[in-house]
Amino acid sequence: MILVLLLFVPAVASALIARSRNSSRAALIHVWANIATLIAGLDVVQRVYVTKTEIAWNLLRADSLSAFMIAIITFISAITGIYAVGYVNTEFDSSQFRRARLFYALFQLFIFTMLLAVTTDNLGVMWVAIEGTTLATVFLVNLHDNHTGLEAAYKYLILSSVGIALAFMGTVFMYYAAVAQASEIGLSWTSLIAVANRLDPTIVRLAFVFILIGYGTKAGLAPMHTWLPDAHSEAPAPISALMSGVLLNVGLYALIRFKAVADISAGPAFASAWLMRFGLLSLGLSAAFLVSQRNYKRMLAYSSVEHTGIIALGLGFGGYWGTLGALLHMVNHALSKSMLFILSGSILLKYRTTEIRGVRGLLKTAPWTGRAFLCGIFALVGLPPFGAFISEFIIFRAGFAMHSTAYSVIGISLLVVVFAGMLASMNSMLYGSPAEPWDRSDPVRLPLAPVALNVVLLLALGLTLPDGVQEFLGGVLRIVGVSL
Amino acid sequence: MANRISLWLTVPLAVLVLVGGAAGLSGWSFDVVLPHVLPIGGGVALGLDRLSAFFLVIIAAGVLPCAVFAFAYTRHQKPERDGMTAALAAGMSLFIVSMACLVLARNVLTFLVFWEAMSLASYFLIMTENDRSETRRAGWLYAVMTHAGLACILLGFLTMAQSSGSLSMTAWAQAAAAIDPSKRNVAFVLVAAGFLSKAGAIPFHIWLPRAHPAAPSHISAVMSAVMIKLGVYGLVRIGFEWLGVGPRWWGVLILLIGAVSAVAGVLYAIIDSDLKRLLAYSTVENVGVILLGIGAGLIFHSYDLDSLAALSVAAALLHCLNHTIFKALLFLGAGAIVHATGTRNIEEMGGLLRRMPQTGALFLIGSLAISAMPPLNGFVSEWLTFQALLLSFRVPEQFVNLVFAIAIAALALTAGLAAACFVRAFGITFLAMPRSECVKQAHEVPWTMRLSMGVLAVLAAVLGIAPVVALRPLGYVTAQLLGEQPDLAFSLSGVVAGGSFAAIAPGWVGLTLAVVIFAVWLGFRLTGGSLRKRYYDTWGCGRAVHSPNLEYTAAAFANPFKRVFAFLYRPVTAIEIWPHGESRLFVKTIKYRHESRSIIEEGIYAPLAAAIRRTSARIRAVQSGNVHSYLLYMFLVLVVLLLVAK
Amino acid sequence: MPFGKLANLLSFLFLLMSFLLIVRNSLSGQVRMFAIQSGILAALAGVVALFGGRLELFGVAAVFAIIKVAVIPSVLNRTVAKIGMQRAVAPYLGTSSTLAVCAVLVIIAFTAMAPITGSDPLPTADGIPLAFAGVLIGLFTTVNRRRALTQILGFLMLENSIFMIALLATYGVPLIVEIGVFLDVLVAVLILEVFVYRIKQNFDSIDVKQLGVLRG
Amino acid sequence: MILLVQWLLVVAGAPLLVGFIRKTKARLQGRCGANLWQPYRDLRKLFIKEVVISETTSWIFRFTPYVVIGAMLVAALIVPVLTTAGGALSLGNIVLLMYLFLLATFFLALAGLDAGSSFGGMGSSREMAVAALAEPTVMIAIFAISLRAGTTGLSDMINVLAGDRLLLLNPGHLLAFFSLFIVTLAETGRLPVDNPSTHLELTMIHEAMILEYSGRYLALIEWASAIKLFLFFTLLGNIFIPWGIGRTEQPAAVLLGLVALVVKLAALGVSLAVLETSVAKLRLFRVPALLTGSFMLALLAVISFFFLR
Repeated sequence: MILVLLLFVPAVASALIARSRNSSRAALIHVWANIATLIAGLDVVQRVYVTKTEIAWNLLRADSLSAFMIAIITFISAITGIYAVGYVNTEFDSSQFRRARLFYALFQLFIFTMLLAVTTDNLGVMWVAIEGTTLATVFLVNLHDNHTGLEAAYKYLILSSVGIALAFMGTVFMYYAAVAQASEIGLSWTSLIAVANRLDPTIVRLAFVFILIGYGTKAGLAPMHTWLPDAHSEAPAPISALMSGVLLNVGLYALIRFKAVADISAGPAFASAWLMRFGLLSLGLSAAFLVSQRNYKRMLAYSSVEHTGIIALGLGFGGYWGTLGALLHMVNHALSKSMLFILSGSILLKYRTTEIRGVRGLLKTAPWTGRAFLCGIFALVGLPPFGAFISEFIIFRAGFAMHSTAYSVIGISLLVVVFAGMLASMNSMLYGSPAEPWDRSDPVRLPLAPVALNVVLLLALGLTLPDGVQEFLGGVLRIVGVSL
Repeated sequence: MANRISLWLTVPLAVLVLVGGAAGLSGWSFDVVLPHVLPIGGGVALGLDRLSAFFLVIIAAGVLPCAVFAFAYTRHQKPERDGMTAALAAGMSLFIVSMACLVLARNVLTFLVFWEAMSLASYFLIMTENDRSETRRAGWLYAVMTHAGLACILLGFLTMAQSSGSLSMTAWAQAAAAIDPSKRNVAFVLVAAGFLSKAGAIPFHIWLPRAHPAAPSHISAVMSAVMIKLGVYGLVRIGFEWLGVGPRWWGVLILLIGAVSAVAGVLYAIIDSDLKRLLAYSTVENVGVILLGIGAGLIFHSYDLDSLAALSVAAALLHCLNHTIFKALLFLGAGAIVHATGTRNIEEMGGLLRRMPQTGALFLIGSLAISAMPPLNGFVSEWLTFQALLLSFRVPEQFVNLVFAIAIAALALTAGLAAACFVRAFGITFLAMPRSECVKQAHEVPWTMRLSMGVLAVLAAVLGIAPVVALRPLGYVTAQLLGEQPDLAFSLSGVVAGGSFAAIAPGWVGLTLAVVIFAVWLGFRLTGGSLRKRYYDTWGCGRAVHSPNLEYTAAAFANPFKRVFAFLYRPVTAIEIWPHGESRLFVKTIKYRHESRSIIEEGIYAPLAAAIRRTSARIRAVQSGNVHSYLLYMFLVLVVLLLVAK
Repeated sequence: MPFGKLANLLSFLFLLMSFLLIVRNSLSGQVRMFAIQSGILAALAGVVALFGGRLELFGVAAVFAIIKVAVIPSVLNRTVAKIGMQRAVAPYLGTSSTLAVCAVLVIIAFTAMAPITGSDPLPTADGIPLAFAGVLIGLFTTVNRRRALTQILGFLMLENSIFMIALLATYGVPLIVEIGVFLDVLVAVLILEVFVYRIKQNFDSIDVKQLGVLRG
Repeated sequence: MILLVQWLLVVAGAPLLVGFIRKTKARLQGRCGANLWQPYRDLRKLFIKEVVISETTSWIFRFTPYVVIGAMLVAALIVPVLTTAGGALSLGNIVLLMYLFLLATFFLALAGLDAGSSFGGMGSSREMAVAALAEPTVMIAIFAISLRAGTTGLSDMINVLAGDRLLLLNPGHLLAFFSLFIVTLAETGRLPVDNPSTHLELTMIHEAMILEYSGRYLALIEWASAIKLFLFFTLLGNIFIPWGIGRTEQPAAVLLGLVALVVKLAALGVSLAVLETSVAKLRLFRVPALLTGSFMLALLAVISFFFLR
């Protein structure tokens, strides 16, 4: 039914594109597939929100948390997909048709694996799907097939696969803990939650350690984030937009699922403490890299590590406000980061360099891209009219409420350092007078329109929180086992 | 044409703010909550009471003339910057709206959102002329300092919200007694640091002398005259209302910061030869004077001498209003000069009084007002602040009296130095002969510019002659704030402070001064004494040739101060001599530099920035590019967690 | 021969093989060690299926044997042949210090797995620490070895050990997951093959140290 | 009415005081010296002479003399000279007085700069430096007196102080007197700080500013500086030796006040003359040390009030 349809569309689209003969047909299938996935996704969200229950079909299951993730995935992939068509047409000329076709096919496969990861109830299948996302994006990272692309892709594959293997380790231990209680129990999350209070805490703690390192790698938490800057800066813009905006959230989704179980069996203190420590470490580490960064795509990649750190802090603080802040921050980060990576693609097309020094007077040479980039950076850094300010405010208020003031104080001061670093880069790119022969034209103008939608949504999240959305988020929080 | 219309947007906005302020002062107040916007923080809560109304009047008084000034200022920009004028107008309107709403904000999230909106708007306005690299650096430093200030305020507010359990400030006031003192002290220090960074007090002032010269003149006028006051507004709110009655050391802290800011501000202003930076430093000085009043108020408040507290707060707020008026006048004057001559360096100016008579006269009135000369408004507020400090002997504690003695000495030194600073600023810029070509062709500025300056000059005179116009509403403001009328009795002309402690009739002083001067002038006319006048060269020890480079320059004028206060400037002298080719004895040119260094910048900010850069460079070694080390990190994390996380 | 004893013997043999794999320097030798190790694991799967009464495990054991003993080693050998002669690239730690580290890792494995072995009702519980030692050694190999191919072998050893733990702790995970895991591992190895070959072309040696351009 | 008399006395008597000081100084140096009325003759000569004005000056140069004399005349209205009852206008207190003097110095400095010669500039810069450094001492001295008198209004201050019999024995009071005396020397440009009778370019401070003035403008400025000296001396006399000055407006009290004033001014004039003949002019950058010394005296006066209560 609807879930199957949701997964069916990208899979079939990927197959069709693989066999299509010319790039315009491939692009057409790609765009229509994206729109269809978006419609299906929104329909799932609407059903889950109206009926307040989840939709289940043997392996697949969508409760409000997965509906929340489906909404993010389908929306961001639609936006990026539309832009990708414009990007591919300007990036690859007609001769490189096979590369463009590969791009579209893997793009759809990537969306399929992410949707499978969030809609499946079986933790093993979720692991397989997340490993699938890595495999799907490896060739996309190396699309330009140059030395640095190869290096980034190799590191990305090795590090992610090793990380994910540890996550599977954690899943096995969690399954072992479950089997020890009720012998004939499937590896499904619902059954795990049901039996969670009877699980042996020491084993669950051991399992959560592996889960934290494994899925922490996919989410980009600090010591395991080393693949992220290379992969995101080498991948083509739409792909790094999708990876940074959505794939990291899928990693966090897995962490949230397992944290729910760990909180019930081993008590919330354990998981929260480690999430907070890793979150603060990623915030600190990324601040160091953002202070003086030379490459604007790497700057955006490191800011993804920073925001993952903030979300981990939010989850670590826990309680109603902490988790709500973390969820809101996931949405804000997804919107602003994907928008910024799309714009970085346009900047790359116009200035042909990823060096921050190479880009000057962007507001003059490409006014609309420049202004959108400005809004994006301000949204990313968490300034008021945009949503990130509200979610950060909630998270740090929860930090104070949960008496972990030290973490909040250090976190806020690190955010100031990050603000200083990113503003310096933005200043040198947007302002000043461009190098002499410059023309006033926006590259990839039409597909830039969806970015406006991002800005509007960010402003909406910044200024208001309609009751419908608040109720839906309340449902998500109940799933995670947190109530006001 | 579009940008003409957008400019028209700012004037009605300013008028609206003025009307709101006036209505608020005359007793009208409202409290409105918009639950749908910012629902997380309990909706947007705006409330008008007398203190907010007074600050609305200050905002309007600062913004209205600058909006009028903007008309002529932007018309003469180069045509291709059309987009810039529209952006300037839009930025200005956002700036006005955010400042006005900030003063009305009644809960934490609304306050923070409008605070940051104000900083953003002012950041964009500073960056209008962003083709110069120093503007970009100034804009960056300003944004970072403001954001750091916001972080402090956020931390302070969150501590208060956590200990009082609510996000609305009025709730804090009631719960103030119940909250444990150490939390309240931490909150006060943090939030005060945030507000002091916006007000430009000494330890946090480094953005001010860079941001104001970088912005277009009417924008720096608004920033210097109005935005600074919102830092003061915040201090008054937390000191007297939101955090309840604080311990003694709160007031002493603010008083000492005020004293240091006042003296150091004017000392930096005296040696500066960039006109707009000089005015920016003098803003730091005036903020110091205002903080002296507020510090004294806090100390009296903690001793429950509320009538004296009301007097010092009234003095501080009056100085806020006066500073807005004469600082806006001076900055617009500076803007007119920069507009006419194209340079900001007063060393190259001179003789402008003949070429720009009206601007010169108005700048003179501004200089007199800021040096607190009797007939004008600066004198009244500085005189009141003096009386508030002199009345401190009613405080029983010895240590506090000593602190007040130091504050009085600081204020007196500042008054003297301010007079010297603005003699130098006005004298070197306007008098004697022009020192550069571009100044020779200077011509009077369009009438709209002179009109806006004229309005401010008239306001300065009116408030100087009849201070009761401002003091009566201030009485109600302090009554609402402290529940006590200030220890002031004022009739139309006279003001009596502290019972019979001190009395003054500024109106009569101005009148008698004018009458006496006119009488002496008329005396000469009537007695028919020799009215012969002869014009001849200035006395140059008999030498015939007379050229501008004989004149006293700005650096020379500041030399005595640089010698006396060398401990603050720590000047670095560099002399380079270019001899003629053949022999060392025949000198072609000598270059003499005598630069001063800022203790605060080199002592606090430079090491801090260097430390951040060093640690981040060391941390950056983590991303070494070697995949083995990446795998090693993961391996180590796994092993550590296995051993630790039991 | 009671079930538990047999499982422990096979686990011990598995650990021995991983030690041997670390010592070997020649690529083809390492691939052969890996094939033998996978064979032992397939046998263990068969034993668990037989004694534990899990019939579907036979199928899994068969699939495992086909993939890990036949397909992957042949792919690896094909790549070794294509790469041809290689300058010997010494790993970061010499053989003796590597073995010392592995010993320490075994001790850590035993301490970490103490809660599991303590509470496990199944007879095969004693083998779990050995398997976990395999995990740590696999991870350490990827850290220590400089040649891309050896890194891949380290990763495969890691996968094998995890599969083994699943076998020993819970008699294997549900079928659908097993198949998914095998599929993923297979695709991962294939892609890694492509990369090793591409690295060989670009850098004419598969020493991963040259891949160090992206910094900071 | 009595206010007018006091005012006229100050305006007319000021040049006489200057003449008296010059006469005593000459006598001390063994010279016969010009007679007492010489300053009046100088002023009359200047009023008649033709005014020479430099071309580079603006209207400020011509407006400054009027402002300076105006400020001094208004100041004369505030200071109680013969009796404390006459303050009908109660224009202001001692803080206003100091600011009026600062206003006069402000305009004089501007006029000095206006002529465009290096002497004027040098004079203005040094005058402003000295005035700025003298300000804190004045304020702290006022703070010390107001602590004792409880008010800063001049006439009430004198009334209260007169009531205290042991006033002169009080250390704070004496310290305040000496600090204010040093400030008087600095403000009126007397010897240790600035030499009033020299025209040597490098040493003069006050004279350098008015170098360009001539004719009736110079007369006004000379007259104003004479009034300033007179006012400072009456202040010193009446506040620190508050007896003798009349309390009411009756002619008897006023006459007594006049006698007391003459005695006090004579004493102060002689002490100034003795000081000027015995001490040489301080190097310019030693003057701040002197002023800091006077500031310390004033601060000690304040501390003595609090700690020795």
